[in-house]
Amino acid sequence: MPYLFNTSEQQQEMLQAIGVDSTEDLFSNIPQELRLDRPLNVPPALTEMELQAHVSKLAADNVGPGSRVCMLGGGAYDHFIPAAVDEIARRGEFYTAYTPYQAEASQGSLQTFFEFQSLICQLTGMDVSNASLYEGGTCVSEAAFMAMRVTNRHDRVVLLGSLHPEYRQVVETYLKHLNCEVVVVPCVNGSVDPADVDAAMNDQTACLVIQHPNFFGTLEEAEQLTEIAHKYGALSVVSYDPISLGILKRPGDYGADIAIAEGQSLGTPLQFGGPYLGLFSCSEKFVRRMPGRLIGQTVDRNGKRCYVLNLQAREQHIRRDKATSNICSNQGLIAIRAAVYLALLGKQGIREVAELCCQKAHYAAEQLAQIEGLQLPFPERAFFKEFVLSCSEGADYLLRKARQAGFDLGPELSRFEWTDGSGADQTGVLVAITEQRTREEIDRLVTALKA
Amino acid sequence: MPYLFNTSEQQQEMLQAIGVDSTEDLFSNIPQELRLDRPLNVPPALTEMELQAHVSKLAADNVGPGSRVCMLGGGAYDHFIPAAVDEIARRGEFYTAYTPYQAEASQGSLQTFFEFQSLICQLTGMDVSNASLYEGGTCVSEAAFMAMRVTNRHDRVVLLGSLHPEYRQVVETYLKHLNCEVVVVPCVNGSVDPADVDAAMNDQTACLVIQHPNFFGTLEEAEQLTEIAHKYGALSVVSYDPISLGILKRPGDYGADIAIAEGQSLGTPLQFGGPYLGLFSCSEKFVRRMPGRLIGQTVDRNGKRCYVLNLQAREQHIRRDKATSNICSNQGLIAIRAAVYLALLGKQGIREVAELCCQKAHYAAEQLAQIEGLQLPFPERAFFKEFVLSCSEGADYLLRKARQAGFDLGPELSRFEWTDGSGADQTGVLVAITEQRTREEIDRLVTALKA
Amino acid sequence: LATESLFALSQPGRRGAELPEADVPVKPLNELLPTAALAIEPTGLPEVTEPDIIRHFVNLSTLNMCVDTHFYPLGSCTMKYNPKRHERLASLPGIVDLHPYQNPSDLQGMLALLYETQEMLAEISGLPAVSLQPAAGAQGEFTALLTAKAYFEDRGEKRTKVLFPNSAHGTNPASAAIAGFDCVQLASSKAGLVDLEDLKANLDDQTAVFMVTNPNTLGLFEKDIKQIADMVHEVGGLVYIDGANMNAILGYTRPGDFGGDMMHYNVHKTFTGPHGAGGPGSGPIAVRDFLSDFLPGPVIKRNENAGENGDQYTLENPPKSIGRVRTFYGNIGIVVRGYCYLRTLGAKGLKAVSENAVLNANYLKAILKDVLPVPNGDLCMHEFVASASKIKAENGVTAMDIAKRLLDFGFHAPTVYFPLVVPEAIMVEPTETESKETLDAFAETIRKILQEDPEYLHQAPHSTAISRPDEVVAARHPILQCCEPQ
Amino acid sequence: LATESLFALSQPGRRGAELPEADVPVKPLNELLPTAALAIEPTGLPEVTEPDIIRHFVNLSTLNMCVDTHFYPLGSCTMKYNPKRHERLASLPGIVDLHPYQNPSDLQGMLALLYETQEMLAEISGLPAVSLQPAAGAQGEFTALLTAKAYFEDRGEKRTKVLFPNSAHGTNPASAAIAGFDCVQLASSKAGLVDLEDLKANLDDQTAVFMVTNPNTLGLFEKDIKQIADMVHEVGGLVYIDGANMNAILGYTRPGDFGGDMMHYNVHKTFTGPHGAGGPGSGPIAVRDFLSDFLPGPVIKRNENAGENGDQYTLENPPKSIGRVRTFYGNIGIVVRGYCYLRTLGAKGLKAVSENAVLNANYLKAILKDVLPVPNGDLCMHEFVASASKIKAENGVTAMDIAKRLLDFGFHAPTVYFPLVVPEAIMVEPTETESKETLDAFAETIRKILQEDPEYLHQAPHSTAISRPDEVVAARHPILQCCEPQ
Repeated sequence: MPYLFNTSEQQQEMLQAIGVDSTEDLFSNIPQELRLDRPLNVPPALTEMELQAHVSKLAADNVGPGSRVCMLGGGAYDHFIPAAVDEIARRGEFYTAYTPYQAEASQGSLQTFFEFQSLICQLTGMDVSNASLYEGGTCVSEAAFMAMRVTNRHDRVVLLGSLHPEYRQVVETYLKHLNCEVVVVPCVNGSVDPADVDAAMNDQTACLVIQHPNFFGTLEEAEQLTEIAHKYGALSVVSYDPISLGILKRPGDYGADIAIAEGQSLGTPLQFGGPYLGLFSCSEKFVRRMPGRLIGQTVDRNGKRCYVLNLQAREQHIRRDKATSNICSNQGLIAIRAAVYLALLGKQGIREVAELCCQKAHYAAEQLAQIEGLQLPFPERAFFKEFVLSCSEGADYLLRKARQAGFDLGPELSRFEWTDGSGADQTGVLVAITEQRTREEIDRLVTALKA
Repeated sequence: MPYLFNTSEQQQEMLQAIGVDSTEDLFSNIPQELRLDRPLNVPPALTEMELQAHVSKLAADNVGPGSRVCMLGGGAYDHFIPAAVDEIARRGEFYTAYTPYQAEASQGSLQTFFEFQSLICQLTGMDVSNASLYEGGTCVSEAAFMAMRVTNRHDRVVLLGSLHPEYRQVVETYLKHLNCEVVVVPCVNGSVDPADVDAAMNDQTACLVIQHPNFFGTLEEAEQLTEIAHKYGALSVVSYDPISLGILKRPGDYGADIAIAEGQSLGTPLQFGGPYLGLFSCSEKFVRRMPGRLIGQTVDRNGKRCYVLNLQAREQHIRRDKATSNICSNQGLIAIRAAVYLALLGKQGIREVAELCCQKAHYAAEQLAQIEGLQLPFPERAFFKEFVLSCSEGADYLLRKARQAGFDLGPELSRFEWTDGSGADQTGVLVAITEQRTREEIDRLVTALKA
Repeated sequence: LATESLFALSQPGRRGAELPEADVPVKPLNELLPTAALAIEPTGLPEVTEPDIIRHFVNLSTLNMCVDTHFYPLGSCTMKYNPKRHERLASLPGIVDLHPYQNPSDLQGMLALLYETQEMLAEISGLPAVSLQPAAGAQGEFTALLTAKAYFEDRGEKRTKVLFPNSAHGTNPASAAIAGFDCVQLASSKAGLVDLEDLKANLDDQTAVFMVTNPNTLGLFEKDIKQIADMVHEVGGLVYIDGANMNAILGYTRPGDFGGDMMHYNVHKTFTGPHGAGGPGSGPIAVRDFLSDFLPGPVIKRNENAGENGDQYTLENPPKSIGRVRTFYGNIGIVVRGYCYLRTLGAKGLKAVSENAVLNANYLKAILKDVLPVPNGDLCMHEFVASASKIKAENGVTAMDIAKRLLDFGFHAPTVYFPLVVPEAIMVEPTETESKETLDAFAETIRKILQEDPEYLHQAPHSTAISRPDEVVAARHPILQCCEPQ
Repeated sequence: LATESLFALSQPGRRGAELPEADVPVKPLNELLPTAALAIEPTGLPEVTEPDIIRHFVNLSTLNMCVDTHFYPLGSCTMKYNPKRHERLASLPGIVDLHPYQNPSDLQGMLALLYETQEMLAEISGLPAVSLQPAAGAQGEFTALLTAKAYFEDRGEKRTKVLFPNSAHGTNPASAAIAGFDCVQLASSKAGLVDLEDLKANLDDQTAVFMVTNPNTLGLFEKDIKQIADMVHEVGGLVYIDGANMNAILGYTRPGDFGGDMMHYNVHKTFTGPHGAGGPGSGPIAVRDFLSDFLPGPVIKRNENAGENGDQYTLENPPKSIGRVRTFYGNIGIVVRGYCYLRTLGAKGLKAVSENAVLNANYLKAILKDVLPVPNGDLCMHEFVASASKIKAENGVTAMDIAKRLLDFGFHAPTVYFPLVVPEAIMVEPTETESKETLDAFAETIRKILQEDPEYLHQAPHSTAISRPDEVVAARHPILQCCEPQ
């Protein structure tokens, strides 16, 4: 058996020390009638060599960006990951440690998470960040919960219809059992009309959830919408694209109360949708209502600066059913990846990545829109790195044609349930252009789609 | 510029501290007329993202074992490498350290090399091992040099014609300028006749170099040949396949004086032929004549067990032109790989790997030999994991047919210069079967070659 | 030097990454985007070189204890060895680079892997329907509770209560609360098990779910579990098994066989997804057939007769699904590691894991019990909860003191002060991937520590990078980032 | 615990790796192989589990100082940062898994990479013919000397002498000796440069090669190098440039331009192949056109008009090749890293490397010179050699004492006692991948150390894993493996 130590001699010695005859005796508290009286019916064991051959074969049955040009978007993006990120994240000292309960033996994780929090604050302009939540979608429900606690309004939240439809579904799953009304303001022509939002808000609304740039890639009037939220005493929750903050105003700049995001773009591979990274930051005044793990700076007995798990009184192991959230882990290793990524890019790099995405996406949109049968349905809307492309012959036709030429576009808007009609364009497909895409690739796609 | 720290402000501060005006002034000792007055004509700089795309493209222009079944042999083998080997070897603490000159800051490398030496001694049955040389081929010339020092015979060495032809070429390159005669005993029917060796030896011969299993995969009478060497007062130098020692008698068991090997099979990837690992061990009595780095155990000032570079008085920085060798590095990181590999396999594992190779190779040989037009030219000779397959229609025909079916065989014997006729079979091709090859693959090759 | 702040390494103009020039025609940004949306100033991210970043984080990493360097008997967390092959295989191209919205036809290898994982988790639990979606155990609890809720609603029942023993993980009540249930905490018996009387007293037709960890957090198997389940089922409720301690019973007994209707796994515990300094985890749930229609979507289905152009594996939403609990399909990277582990062990290997986990725990308990008494239970399962309360009464040495002092000797501390029902709790889980030699050394060290001067122990640890931090100050004046708020 | 022997972790029956059953029909081994050839007993390899092996070597690794954790100003070794992208790219499938005997048509990407590397090394050296074969600098020296020998023999000359200054690396004479030359060591001038008089006195028609490191081991550029080369050429000899210190002159001047006929590179120094705790290195050589026919085979050629089925890149043996100096084609894995580095930097970047390497060395020298005088030279190149002889005379503190004490402060020691021509030599090479902040901290520490009690310094280091080892006992009674000889 791999990974086991006890030789049969040792097993005997140990049983003797325990005072039983066999390992079977150790399980005597499990009533005989509850025992499984047969071997588990699972596939046979594989040695490392066999396992590697087997998983390699499974991997070969998939088609990854290595063999296809990835222009897929919708909340997960093929950004470049510097090798230094892997170098740090694959250190056993990080990936085989656990939650830093013992601060004296965990300063590596603690300081890294503290720096992660600091980097996220710098990126977003927010006062405080936690050490991460699960992923972008659950961040929205955690933000809604937090807003309900802060505002003491438990019955109503308002979402923009341009929110990622899966995020919306998550919020609905989380909130509907609490008799909290989830109001969706429909998205028209790629973004939401602030007047519609104003109409949907009232003084029982805990928060307004804005995605900016939104699911369709276009910019929302985040600043104005934040003002509207505040007018009704609601919190402004902004879901941002972390890469976009290299050039866009930061949530902290325009008064967002809670800033959340999917952090996958910051150095984490696509890996079929997870594990990803929920970024969650807020104004200082709400810090004790914040979900998730927080690392704080303090001093040790000798006055040396050090870091600890802070404000644990908010958490489940103390507050149990009164805790700020049921989440009791963070995405430690993914947060470490993001910290290294942000440190590497730095002030200039994050701006340049954002600019490259934006410039290349605009070039691609311009070229694609000139092809007969393809349209940008929201030509008036500003977008960042992702846009909707409509095809007169239908989304499937477009996807298939691109795929045959070696390009993955999508997701198609018709993939999602659009309860409010926001994504009603059944011929629309998202196209995301990261800094990794080259003009040559874009031109090749254009040529192929023209053919 | 990547990897640089000095900002232009800092450059100014530093220049001021030095007392010069510009960095140009720092180069004033290089006469102006010797300066390069133009930029180097090298390709333009690539960012990490571009470099990765570029090298990935070059990699895609090659065909590796991932897409083809590798049955190539001839001194480099596609053995399985457990992931734990990479995990250790990719730790910065190992790969970004240098030669452990400062023992107090290098116990990690020193103890690991000491354990490497110990593992090689256990594997080979030899008394002492150095901490590695360049690779298998240069080990032969280092062994010949050492034998010349030990025996004080400088004019003659005898090699078996079944030695890897590239090893033979290396020895010739190294020795011919020293007026040392290199006698090659021709190999007949896949191995060398001990009587021929006896005839070639004399009392001016420094050493007899035996490869066992030999280049053609077959076993030599290593024990008897060692006795013959000793009869003439020469050293017996045995080049072994480290994997084979899982089932074969060890050089130490039959009295070899120097045991050498290419250690690539012990956890190092093929990487187009290098860096590999020269294994070099010998009898205790010759230790001070041994080339290469040696790690010794000692105690520190507090009596604590520790490890140091030992017997450095043999080396170039002290002995200069009287040194035992001009080699002043070891293959540190590759030796670390081998140490982890041997530790993982252990007593049982090395035996099982050897058995698997041997059984599968025999199955393959048996099946292939039944195909019309293919023959095992040395049916009487015992072999370990590699054998010669002859093709009536020529080596090229066989290689091409296999390649079309997705199999790489070889090298073909005609690839090499055979000054003594040892590899005269121009229709012969080596086939190596490691533990990674499956019956399914072998059967598939057989089917393809039958077709 | 290692603990210098990353921000202190910043100098204007330094760079850790270079980006290429745009290869497309470049337009002024304010032609592409409205000026009002553009940042006025660049972010305050630091400017650090790659060499400094590597040195900074490598040095920081060495301040951690971890499984790869130290014995880490952190009770309830199952800090077993993380096989290195998992890291390699989870990083293969074709695994690590798949986009969640690729065409399913290009994902058949991945979907096959996930489908097989569902099947294996169903078999190990004895509960046939599996969802891989939950990101962690706590989300698994929440997801299962919502599933139960939907089930009851579908039957026209509106049950309001979730019951759990006072030894439960804090996430149980927290998850029940956010799922909109009323929480009812039950007493534990003197033996450290569910108090059947108290359970009976609280069961009624408002009882939706009884949540119980089995083996429980005291490391004891709830021997009356079948009777408990029958009692819950009798009032129409469901039994939820918190699977945190599955490492004790793999192949010996199954939640589905001892009365559980739903459970979650912690892939990062039982199936050795690396703990990653706090995550990511993965908390798949398994439920009975009658609950399968309510699981969150999508799940992976296998289509026996997929035909020429059809895919063998597809992603499908259960008909009465509670909806999504997260974006995409789960913490797939961790699930892949769990899959590798399951395929490595097979049936015999899985059982051997539990056999040796339980053996190691009982052995360590046996050789320590004279100095570290275990209040509840004679035999334990994969972990045991000792109490330092007698020691504290005698000389003032606390569980925390012992825990901290262990760090000095190169052992990570056990879990302390949990579960809450044991005073001065010291919860030790050695796992099966440790040797008798290590257990002996650990026991020897505990004995040595208990001989030491209590004052010295109060000040422990003495040889770690820092001494005990001031957590009170940290909480009173939280400093949560290293720059001035902007 | 970390330093326990690997063999002490062995228990009979433990396993670190599992192998599958054979999937072919199995025969008794003694039917396949003669019994006399079979081992009678299994090897004495230890039996250790994977978790123990990982913990053992991970913990051992942390006892090393390395570039990724510490400033490592080891003179002459160019301990610059090893870019992480190189490790990733050198491990790509299609790079790391190529067999040396694959069909060249399946290797065109690799051969293109190697060809481009040859071209870049030729351009940087000003010497047009390159061999990538040598495994390390020392083998590069040997290979070049044999090349020279073959050249002379081809011309019917039999020259016997190799000259080198007394400041040379020990490998220069060692390589000359095994190439069958007589070694002649020359004096150095007071300025630390080649003594032209002594050179002249020793040059004659038996002179085959003059070997010189430039910049030399004192960190000084041989400003008379052109004149030196002319003198050597005048007697028909060749000039060999030991390229160990190329990091100082990239893009500023080229060996081919200042009179060198042959040189070797150290890819692991100048082009940041990782040093790997002692290797592997890579020591390509570059030579003048008239020497190219003698280079070891094979070299990579580009065929401009390869045609339909022909390969663009091929492996070819030079017509009068000295033969092979190693198996296969070179330490390709290291060459690939060097290629990545060259492609990352480009012309401007390469020059900036030398600019900043030289700036850093001169800065550090400038801020230290009052306490650590540098006997030779005013400006240095990329490194400088200080002398502690005055300090030693004053209070007995040696270069070694200072080196050892630096370890306590988290700095790897500089090279000491080399080159031999400087008494109490301290050879400091900061490299360009260190910051002014680090250099300042290093200088500050040296000052602090020089204020300390000499007795305390003799005993240094004080905070490392071990104190100074007893090397005398080690050499007298060598213990070179941990088991009894069998």
